[in-house]
Amino acid sequence: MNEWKGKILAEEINSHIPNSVISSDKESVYVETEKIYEVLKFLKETSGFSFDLLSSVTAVDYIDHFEVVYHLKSLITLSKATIKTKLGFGREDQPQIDSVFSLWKGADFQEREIFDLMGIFFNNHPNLKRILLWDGFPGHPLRKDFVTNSQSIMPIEEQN
Amino acid sequence: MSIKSEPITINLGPQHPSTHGVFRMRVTFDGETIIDVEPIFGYLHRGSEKLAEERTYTQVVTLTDRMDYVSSMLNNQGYILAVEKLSDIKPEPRGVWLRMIASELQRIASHLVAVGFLIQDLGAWGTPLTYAMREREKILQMFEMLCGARITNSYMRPGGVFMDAPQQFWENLSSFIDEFPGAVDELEKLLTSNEIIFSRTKGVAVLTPEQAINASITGPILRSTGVPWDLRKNDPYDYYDKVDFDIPIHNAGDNYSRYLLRVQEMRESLKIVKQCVDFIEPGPVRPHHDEVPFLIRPPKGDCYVAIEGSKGELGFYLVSDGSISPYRWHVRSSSLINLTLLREMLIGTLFGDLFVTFGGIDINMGEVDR
Amino acid sequence: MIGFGLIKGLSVTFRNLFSPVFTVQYPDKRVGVFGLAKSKNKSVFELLKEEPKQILYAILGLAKVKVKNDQFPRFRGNEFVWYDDRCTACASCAKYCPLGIIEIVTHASGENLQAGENYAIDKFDIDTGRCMFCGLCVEACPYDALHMGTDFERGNYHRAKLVLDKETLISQDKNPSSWFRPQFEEKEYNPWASNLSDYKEAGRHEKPSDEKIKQNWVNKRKFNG
Amino acid sequence: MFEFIYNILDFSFDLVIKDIKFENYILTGLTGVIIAFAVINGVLGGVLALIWGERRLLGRFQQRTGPNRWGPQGILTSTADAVKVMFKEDIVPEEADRYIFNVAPLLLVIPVFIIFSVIPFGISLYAVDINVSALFILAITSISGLSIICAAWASANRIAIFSALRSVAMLISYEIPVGLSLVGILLICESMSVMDIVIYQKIPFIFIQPVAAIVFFLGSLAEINRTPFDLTEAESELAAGYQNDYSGMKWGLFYLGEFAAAIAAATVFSTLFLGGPNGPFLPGIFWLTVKVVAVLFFIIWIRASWPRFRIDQVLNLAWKGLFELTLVNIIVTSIAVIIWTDGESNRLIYIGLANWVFAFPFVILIFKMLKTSNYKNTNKESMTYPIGSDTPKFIKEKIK
Repeated sequence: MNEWKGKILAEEINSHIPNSVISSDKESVYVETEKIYEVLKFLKETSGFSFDLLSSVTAVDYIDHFEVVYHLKSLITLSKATIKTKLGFGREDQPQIDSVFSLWKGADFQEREIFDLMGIFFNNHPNLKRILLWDGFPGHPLRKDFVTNSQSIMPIEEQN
Repeated sequence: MSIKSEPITINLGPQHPSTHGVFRMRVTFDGETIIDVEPIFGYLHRGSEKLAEERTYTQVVTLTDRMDYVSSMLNNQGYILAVEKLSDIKPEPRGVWLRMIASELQRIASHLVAVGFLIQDLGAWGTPLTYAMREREKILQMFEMLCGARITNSYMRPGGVFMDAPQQFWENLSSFIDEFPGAVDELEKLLTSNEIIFSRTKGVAVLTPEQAINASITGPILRSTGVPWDLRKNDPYDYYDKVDFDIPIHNAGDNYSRYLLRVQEMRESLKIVKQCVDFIEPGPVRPHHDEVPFLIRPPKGDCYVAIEGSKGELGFYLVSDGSISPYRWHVRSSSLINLTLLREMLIGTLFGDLFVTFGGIDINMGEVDR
Repeated sequence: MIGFGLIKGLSVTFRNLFSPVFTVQYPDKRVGVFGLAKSKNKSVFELLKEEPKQILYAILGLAKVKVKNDQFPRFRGNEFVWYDDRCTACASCAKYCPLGIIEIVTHASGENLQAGENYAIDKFDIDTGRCMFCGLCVEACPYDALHMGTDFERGNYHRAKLVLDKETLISQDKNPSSWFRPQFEEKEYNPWASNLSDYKEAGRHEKPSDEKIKQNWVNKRKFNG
Repeated sequence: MFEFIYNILDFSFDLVIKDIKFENYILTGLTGVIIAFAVINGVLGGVLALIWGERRLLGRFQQRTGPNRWGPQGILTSTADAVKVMFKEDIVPEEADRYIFNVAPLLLVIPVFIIFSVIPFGISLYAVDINVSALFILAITSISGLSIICAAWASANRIAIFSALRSVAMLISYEIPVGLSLVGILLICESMSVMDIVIYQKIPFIFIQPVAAIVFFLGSLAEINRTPFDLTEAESELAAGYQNDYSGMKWGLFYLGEFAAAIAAATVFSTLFLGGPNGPFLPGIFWLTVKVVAVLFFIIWIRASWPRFRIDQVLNLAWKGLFELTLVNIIVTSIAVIIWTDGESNRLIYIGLANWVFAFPFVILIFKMLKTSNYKNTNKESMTYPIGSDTPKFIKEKIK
């Protein structure tokens, strides 16, 4: 299986969708958050890329910003690539990004999981609600500022 | 004449005999026909990903055991591969062979559970399940010889496995290799040509390859739709490029082909185990403590490693900040993602097909909720 | 054709009706007259002479024989084996425990001042009620002082009783498991056959002689240059 | 049987007191009580033995030991269970209809015991001999469906309602083939009395009426909710179906009723098709027991080996398979009965031959027709997904 080098992929993306790539490193490409849907749509539907399998979507909290990571695989071209995007600088309350649900149905549960545990809001997701935790859970546990000891994990109505 | 009728909504689970754990579905029926399904997760959520952020890289191995508790060895393998890639550790060959033997045996055990419980969900009163469990028991005993535990193995360490296999293990393994094909034949004789199973699973919950790939479905379910996609072949890790095996595929994409595929994969796994036993050579099973210390401090960076688990692509995303514990540990759980199309698969089928389809998908709540 | 598969299935179950059972009865198993005699290494007639009541029980199917299923030597069991003579109170085990259930309290003992002062152990508690038997503490122990046990019958009605304290650890039977202890496997040691109460046998290394300690001491301080 | 006990009682009464008023009424009542007591306790003992036997046998089929702790070979296990069930807390759900909720278990148990009143345990060993007893058995068994729907509706549980609806659908469907399958026998014997049928069976009717035997056996499996037709309980789908909200002895009664029904079905089958108490040398009750145990073994064997049908397949089997088979059976048998009239020697053999030759092939034919599922089979022959058909762009450019 071939792995796309970050630099080559960044050039390819930038030549088709101008001003979409911020930077690239060895394996991954950093993309503008606003253009993530456009870039992923391009990567899915253009031959030569044809990333038809969304392997994994996940998010990381880097304290000053969040990072959403897309691991793409292609069964047609037998290759894989990593696309990243940084968002939520300055810890704004609800970081937002476009959902890729309409491209890959496999993003459904994974985006819900990120919303649940990391608190990143996915626009245009048809059923964006908590998946692993219950409605009304205080905070998003995978954020680094979620303090496990002091924060009660009981539902609010049961606390009193 | 028309009779006034209205749909009935039933809450199945989290306590239900055949939801394979604490899984809940809100199902709406029109008579016996399913018109809507809403899966609800989270009853076994233990926050493994958060827990890992406070544990060292070696301690996280114990958390992986508890994710998908019927295929712990595979979870160990995937996680260890991610750590090795992140911190650039070169594993010892004997350790890798042992890892492959253990994980292929675990795949057999996991598929035995899947087949057994699929037939149990069909209503067979425990007989195929006990026959499957009888064989699984032999594998679990071998695991106990290897690492002292049957389910929560914690067998693998960065750079190989924690200890070499004892002599007793090799003796048991060779007798298992001889006996297991007969046991699978017996199971197949009981089940494969059974007309009741045939009529209940054939053509139920059909998926097309496009649908499955679009929904990120991997593993036996994807292969049952006719796509020979197996990460052991397509993206080889460990020494899977050195062994010779086939990827069984089926074209129907229904529950029956999922059952048949699992049975065939068990045979293929046994083939791999046989070759591993031939290839393995004496030597150390893990690098010396000076090379790979107990406390690993991988360089800053991230990596994503995916292996072919028993239920599909099992991915581990690790982010390191140079300290002794992972900055972020994400598990791409195939059990959760394979449930994406549950609603589409079930709508239009009957109540009896609900749990059969569910058993055909073969999820494990420990991995769904993590 | 319909029906043949079903009949094939019936034939498989019918064949298994006469094959031996694979379940293991525990903690005791019911035996018949011959089984009882065999378990006591006597012939049926001897047994009839000595214990006719037992024979009657066996005929009624009430006779039982204790079964103790041996695990494999690496089995990670419930009671930990700890040799206080080997322990240096380094607390590696406590640090490596993923759950933090090992509690160690030490004080400076004032002994062996020349080689660096030893620590005396005030408290060594393992809360097995929360233990998940991963064995990492055993793997971490640099002096082979802590071993996994091989017992699994410690059911209890009180969580507090599941805590293994220092006195229990010292006084209880020592049947260490060979999990991460390759020296036991080399010796072909069987935890169910023998007891390892001597701390010298449990270790990977011989305790160095005074001469060797001295030599090490000198070597370490040798001037290089 | 009745006269025998009546006479003994009469004799012993006369020894103590003479000339009491309404002596024959009292004696009739007492005799009835004694017979009912004997039969019901016999069946109860049989149920306990069946529960134990079923668990042991299932264990052996699955290479397990089965229950073996209480008593020799665990024979007291079901007794211990019965005692435990009696002492369990009796819970009635808040929204349940209390009255019907309590009556439903009784409705299931009583009809099953009534069936045994018309079964001949020996050539002249029976409680009552009604001249329409075959019809009586068919009528009485239908009451169990009423009990199940009462239990489900009263417990106000949606899963239980599912179970009840399935049960009623199955009962309605299987009443007809089961009833019609007996027509062939009634035509041959020209009597509806079970006693007459037993006496007529020089050769067991399973050899003379093979199609009827198959239909009756499958139908009775469906009516007593056993595998492969155990859709009413369907543990993996409906948990326990209509018994979901029952606990304690009320649940125990359901359990008892089900197993007693299994014994009843086996008894009726062996009476009508296996010759009942007919047999050489030994008394009739022995032969009947042997036959009942054999049928029960077969039922348990099926339970250990086969999975369950889906509801549409069960109903299809009844309406599209068994119903037609019974019609074929009736036609063939009635023609045969007209040709070989009563009094002819070897009449049974000729009728049996006619059945085997003309009716039995239809079993294979109709089962073959049923094989097609109503689902669309989307079996694609060739692989459609173009895996590895393209190369990544960066490699393409490199090749250029």
